[in-house]
Amino acid sequence: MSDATRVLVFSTNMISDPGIDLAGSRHLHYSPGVVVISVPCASGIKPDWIVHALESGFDGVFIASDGDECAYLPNCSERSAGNVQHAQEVMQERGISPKRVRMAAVCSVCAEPFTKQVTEFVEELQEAVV
Amino acid sequence: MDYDVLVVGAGIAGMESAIKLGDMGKKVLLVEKEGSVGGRVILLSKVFPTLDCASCITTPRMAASIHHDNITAQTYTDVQAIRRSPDGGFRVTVHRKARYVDEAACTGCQLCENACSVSVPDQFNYNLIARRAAYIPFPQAVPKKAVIEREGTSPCTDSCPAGIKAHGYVSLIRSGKYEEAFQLILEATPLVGTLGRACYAPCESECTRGDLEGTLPIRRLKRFVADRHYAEHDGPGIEAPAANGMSVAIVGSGPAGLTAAWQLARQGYRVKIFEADKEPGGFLRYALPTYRLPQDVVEQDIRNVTALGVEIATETPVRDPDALKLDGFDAVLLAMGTPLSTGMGVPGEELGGVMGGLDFLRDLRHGTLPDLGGKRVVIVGGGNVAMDAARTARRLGARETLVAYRRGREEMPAHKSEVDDAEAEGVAFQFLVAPVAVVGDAMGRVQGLRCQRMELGQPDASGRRRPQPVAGSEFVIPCDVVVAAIGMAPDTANLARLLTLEGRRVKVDAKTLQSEVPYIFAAGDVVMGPSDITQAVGQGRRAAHMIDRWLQGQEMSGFAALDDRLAVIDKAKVMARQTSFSHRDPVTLHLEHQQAPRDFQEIERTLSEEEALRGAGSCLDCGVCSECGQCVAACPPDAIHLEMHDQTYDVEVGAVVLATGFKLFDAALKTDYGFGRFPNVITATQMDRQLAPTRPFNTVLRPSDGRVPDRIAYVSCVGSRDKTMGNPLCSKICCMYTAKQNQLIMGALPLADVAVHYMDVRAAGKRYEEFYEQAKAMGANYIKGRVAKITEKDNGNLILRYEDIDNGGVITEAEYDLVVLAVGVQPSREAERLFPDETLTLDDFFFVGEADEDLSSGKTNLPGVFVAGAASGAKDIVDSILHAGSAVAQAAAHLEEAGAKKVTV
Amino acid sequence: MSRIPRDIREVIREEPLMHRHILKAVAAGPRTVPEIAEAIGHPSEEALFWVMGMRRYGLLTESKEPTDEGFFTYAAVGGGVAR
Amino acid sequence: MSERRIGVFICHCGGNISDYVDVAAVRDAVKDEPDVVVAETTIFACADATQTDMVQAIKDQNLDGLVVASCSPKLHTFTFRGVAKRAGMNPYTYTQVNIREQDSWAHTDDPEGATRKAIRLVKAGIAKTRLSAPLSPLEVETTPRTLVIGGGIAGLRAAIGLADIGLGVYLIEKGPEVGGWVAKFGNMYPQGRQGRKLIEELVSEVARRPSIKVFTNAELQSKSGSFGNYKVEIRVGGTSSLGIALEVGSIVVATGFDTYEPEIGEYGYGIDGVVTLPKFKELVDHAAGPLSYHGRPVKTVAYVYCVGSRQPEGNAYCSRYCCAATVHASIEVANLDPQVHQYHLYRDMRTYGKYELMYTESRERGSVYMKYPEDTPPTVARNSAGQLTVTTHDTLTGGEELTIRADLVVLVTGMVARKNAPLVSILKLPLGSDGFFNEIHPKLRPVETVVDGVLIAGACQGPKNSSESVASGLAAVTQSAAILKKGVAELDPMVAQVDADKCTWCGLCEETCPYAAVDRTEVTGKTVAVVNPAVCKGCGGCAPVCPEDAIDLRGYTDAQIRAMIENLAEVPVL
Repeated sequence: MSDATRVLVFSTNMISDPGIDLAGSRHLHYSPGVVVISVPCASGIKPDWIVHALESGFDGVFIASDGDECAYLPNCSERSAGNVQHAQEVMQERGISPKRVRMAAVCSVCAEPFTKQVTEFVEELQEAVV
Repeated sequence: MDYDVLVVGAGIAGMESAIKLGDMGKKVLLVEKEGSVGGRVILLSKVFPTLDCASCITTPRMAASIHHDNITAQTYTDVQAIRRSPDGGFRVTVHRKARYVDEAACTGCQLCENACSVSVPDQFNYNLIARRAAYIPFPQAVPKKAVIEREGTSPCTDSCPAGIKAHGYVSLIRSGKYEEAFQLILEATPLVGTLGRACYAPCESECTRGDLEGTLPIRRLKRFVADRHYAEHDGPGIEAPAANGMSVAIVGSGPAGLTAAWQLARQGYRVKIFEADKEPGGFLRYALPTYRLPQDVVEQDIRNVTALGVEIATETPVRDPDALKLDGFDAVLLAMGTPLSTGMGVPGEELGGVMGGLDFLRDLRHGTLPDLGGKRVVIVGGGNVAMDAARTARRLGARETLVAYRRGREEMPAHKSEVDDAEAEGVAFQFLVAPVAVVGDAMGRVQGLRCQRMELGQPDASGRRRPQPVAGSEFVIPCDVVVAAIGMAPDTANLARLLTLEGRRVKVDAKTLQSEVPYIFAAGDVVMGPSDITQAVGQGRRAAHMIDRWLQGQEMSGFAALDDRLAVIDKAKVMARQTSFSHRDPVTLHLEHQQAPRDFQEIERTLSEEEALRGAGSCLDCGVCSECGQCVAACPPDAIHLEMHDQTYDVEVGAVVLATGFKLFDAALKTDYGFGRFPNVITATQMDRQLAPTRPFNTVLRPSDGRVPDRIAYVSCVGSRDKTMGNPLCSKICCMYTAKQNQLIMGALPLADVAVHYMDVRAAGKRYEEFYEQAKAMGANYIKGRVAKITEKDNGNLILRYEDIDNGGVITEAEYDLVVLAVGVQPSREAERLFPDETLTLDDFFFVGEADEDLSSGKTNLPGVFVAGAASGAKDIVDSILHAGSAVAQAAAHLEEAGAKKVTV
Repeated sequence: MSRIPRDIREVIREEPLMHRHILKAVAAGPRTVPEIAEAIGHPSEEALFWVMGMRRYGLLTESKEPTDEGFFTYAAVGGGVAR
Repeated sequence: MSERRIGVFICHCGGNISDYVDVAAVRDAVKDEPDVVVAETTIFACADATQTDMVQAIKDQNLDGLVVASCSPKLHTFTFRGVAKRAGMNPYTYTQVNIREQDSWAHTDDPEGATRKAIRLVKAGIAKTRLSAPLSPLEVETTPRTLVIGGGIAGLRAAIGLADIGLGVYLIEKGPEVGGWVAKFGNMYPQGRQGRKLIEELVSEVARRPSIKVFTNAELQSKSGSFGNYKVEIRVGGTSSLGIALEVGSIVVATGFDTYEPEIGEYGYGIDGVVTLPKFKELVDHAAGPLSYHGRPVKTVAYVYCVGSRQPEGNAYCSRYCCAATVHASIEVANLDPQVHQYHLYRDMRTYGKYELMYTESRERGSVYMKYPEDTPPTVARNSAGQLTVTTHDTLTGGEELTIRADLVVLVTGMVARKNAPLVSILKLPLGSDGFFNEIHPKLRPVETVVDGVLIAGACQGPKNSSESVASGLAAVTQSAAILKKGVAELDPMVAQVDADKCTWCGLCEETCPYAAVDRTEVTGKTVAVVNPAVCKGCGGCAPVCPEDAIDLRGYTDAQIRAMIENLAEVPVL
């Protein structure tokens, strides 16, 4: 099944979600195993949610953050990265590979970078399973 | 008051102005001439000095300016006039350009773009790439709704009496959509094969290409698609619709009757055609010789009609149209044409060997024509029937064939090509002669035609000079056969008891084609007198449309033109869109005429595919949209409506903010730099598009060959600080966007070398200097000195000749493979024309003037009128935002003051 | 190049006309813009307009990386058979 | 959780979705989900007729939740919120599920995968909706008055602008008089008017407006409250005097700049005849005829640009105004005495925009411009003969060393941030690395700060000339009016909330919020955090920080996200 590898993407309403939309508008393909939950700001993504997703059956979690373009917090990247790191610590404790979570900035027109990154991530997760 | 404030232009300054006024609780009308808000900022890659993605910072503003409760945003709209009202406000005339797309229904899916058959330069990518005539301005457009770009109806389409979308099928052929082209013609008439041969092609006379090296072969393109269609299909290739329960009788199966039948059958009517002759087709069958129109083509065209269930009863003349009504038909269309030949009205006409032109041609088809072998034939008349008769006589072995015409060659009503072809086939002409009598022998056989010479006098009602007899000039042309192709007339004597006739023509309302008897309509030559096939087709369409309206109980005022076409586009405008036209050999016809033709084989051959594509490829897309209808067919929610019209209306506003932005310097004017001649010299705005995430090439490429550039040079101050270009001002933004692009290029192409030829680096602004230093630290090589000239090498590389001031001002040359011109800012000149009754003061350089720059920037000389952003002079984004803030503060104060006055009065 | 380039509007207008030729040129495999230009017998700066228009509307797609000479190659999308 | 009644509409988008996603299968897969009472497919969800049907369905079925699975929420969130409103349903219990841009269009190559994904997405949307709470925008009444801090040209013009829009103004000026720098200036560019005249004009305009109250010798003492309703205390006339309490809706900070003061020895500073630009302007402004300095006629002037600006060590920034100001001064000098020799030693002439015309005029009037190399700046000295000399390399003539004997050397000094630590601390104003106040976004929001309702205008935000300062003052007026003019501010209800039962007050959330939206409060004797919804921006950044998991972002609650995750994780079998 094309969507056997399941990836949860957290995106942001104002910036990365439009970028992911644009990938679709341009009919760029990625795996339908990739699904998106959008939130206002990447810094609000709880480490627990990441762990919960992986424990619920997702193979990976991809955080499409705003990077430096976040309209809320000047230090958004650092804070979001800190949360991801926290999640990875919990994952480590529970025997989950920290490589199953990834974060990258996706801008509002980053259709191709998103497609490329998420496709690579899916491929790596598949290899890891094999 | 309809709105508190009108904001003209929805670029960054306009959006900022509208949003802030809206936030204050003011009602704002925001008018934008393009199809989306966003102005130029949304088209940028990133912005200095933060390197924020332009789209990320702009799209929320765009959404806010559209969705704000207090803002009415109208895109694809312009302001025509702003006039002061007596109450202190303004009356604004707003012109809403038809978008041809129902904005509420459009889902932004872009299927129309993919279907569109017309390619034009994409202004939102500064002409680096093609877009379609149907387009969504750019991926982040707000509103994300399509626009169909139509500048007018193309002259070819406009001139077609049958309303065939000539430009449409030409553009479809160009796209390889031959069957779609055939179907488009079918929307007008079933007679595709016939018109592809026998139409006199007014479209070609009007073709704008005709003003260059020659018209497109529009008629033969029609034949090309017909021949391809019929090679594969028998019938139209579409299904008959469900019956609507009503029926129409049509009298006559010529072009008008067949077209009307086809149109009505497509609406679900049961249609029966009554034809007096043995076979259907009328003129197509009997009047047009087969060397022009083979009979199998007519039959194929007629099968289109019968395939939809239309019944044709032949040898069934209708004497009493009212009887058809009694038979249950809901309406009757009279389309019997002009089957009667007009006589010469001279003595001897009754002699054997004298016949009417039409009778001559009809007898040929019926096989009842006498043998002409070795005979001398005189054809009297100068129309197309005369030419057909003459050329037919040649084919039947006439020893001599002479056309006698009472005016000169130039006055002949026959189509010029027909006259030329007749002459090429050995037909002789005698001009300025009129028959006086047919001279017979004792057996009652023709011996000759007595004629008198004529001379041309004053123009008559038809505008042609009236022939007058020359006294004493009579002479006899010896001959055996006289064909009088003088004229034709309807056979309507039996209708006189029912309908009013004008001469022998049936009198109907010119628009509705309805007679005094409401259920009787009439169309074609029976109404117009002798015309031509294409006009008859047009009448057939009109009649079908009107019959449908009448039977459906609708107003009869619809259908002013043959369809909802626009006013014809001005050819001068078409020609002005291009700076040059390359020569294209017209696809011409080289007919091999035999001096003494002996058969009725079709003379003209069909176009090869190569010729068809070459011919169609010469189309200039005069009206831009070709009206091919592919977008309409592709649109899932039926959102495209080509019948939309522009709307103009007035609104009352309390104050005006002009945010009409700027224009970019036209780099081609700086001829020493070769923009427009050297493909690898581009403008910085083009480079910005190449660097944007929605970039047209998906990477930075040089335009000459699509190679990733290694050595890139920037030339600063192109069109700025340059009195020779009429602009001594500094454009303020160029140094910074150059530094930004330097950084982005070095990020995108780590191996590329970037040099900047500059005069002064003007990094004046918060964090700008640091940003410039960063560009240098990343490797941008700044070289002080003017660039004198750019020349091009064979491989597309460019040689820059420049002065190197840091090294003593020596004149140096360097080779680059891409040169970017940092073009400057020019006034848009859009604001001043908005005020017909008062004068908006401009500054010395035609930017909108500011009355008090020291204390009230954004205030113009006109009370209540403010200017925001680059309309008043070069500004970067933050300066535009601040300037808009300044204008808005004063606009709001103006409203407050006006409001206070009102209260006290 | 001593040739004067044609008007951009004129070149772009020909894009639909060129689809078949360009798809034929890449039928045997991906090609660079100069290669496509040579195959169809038109200048490469004109071919670039047509290739990019076709890329935009989903008829062609480019290689992930450029060649050593700095050219991307373009291939037909989904077989890309000309009508 | 009480039972909900949810309606689900799945859109074909006329084939844009249904060509790839089997929408009927999606409907069948979700119609029996808990609380779903309506599940329908529709050709165009956004069509007027469909919207009417939805309104009817919401009313007939008494729905309290709506899920529309169609295109991107960016396109139609407002549309379907409107549908909910028209049907009398809370608009925040509607959820848009994106099965076009993020499903059918991204997976045109895999219709089955796209269909399975659509089912997951719609189920997640339903799960989110089941846990949705009706929300309503928070309305805050605002105070129609503004405090302007600083009585320079920006502050004065802002005060007038505010009054003219109908807002009350308190203007406080630290010094004994308003007017700032510009009050000291003579002729100024761009319009050639005198600075002191401009200030006189503004002062008289201020006096004509009863809604402006000016306090001189006044400083801000404290600030509390939040945007729209600040309580401030000012102290007038020295530390011993009593404070005055004022209520304002916004604060415009227009505290201006200081000029750069060179070190002794920097470009000869300290030598008699070496002056800064402000000093030189004063000299020119007060000259009635040919220029003289300390009684000696000035026949040659040398200007050294970028003193204290664009320095790798020191002020890295460009002071923006000085090139044009100096060029303008040189024209003034030429007006006083056309015979004066003027040499301008510069790095880049930054007479941007229309100021280029002054640069051209200055050259036409005889000024000589010489570009010095960045790495070898000019040196200024007094030679043994007592003559003032400037030695430079002129790159325009091949980098030759030149020595100019000058009567006066003008060090073109730029602007520096004015130090004002108490104000920064009271207003929590963020400073940039250059010491100027930082705006929230340097391109789009140049007068706003991270503190809502606290605005920065004029040169306190960064170097500006007089007319630019005025424009930014007026932009701050606009920004104030945008938040105060309506009298009420409607705020997005999607803000953070604290569960007082769980909260143990550790203070981490307060620390982490850059907007100071978290306060401490007492609830039944327990200290807990509370979010001020008028200040909260709704980023949710505080939620992950809370060790007790006591913070939720409305519309994105922990329960909602977890439920979505669970529904998305399950891949249905078609």
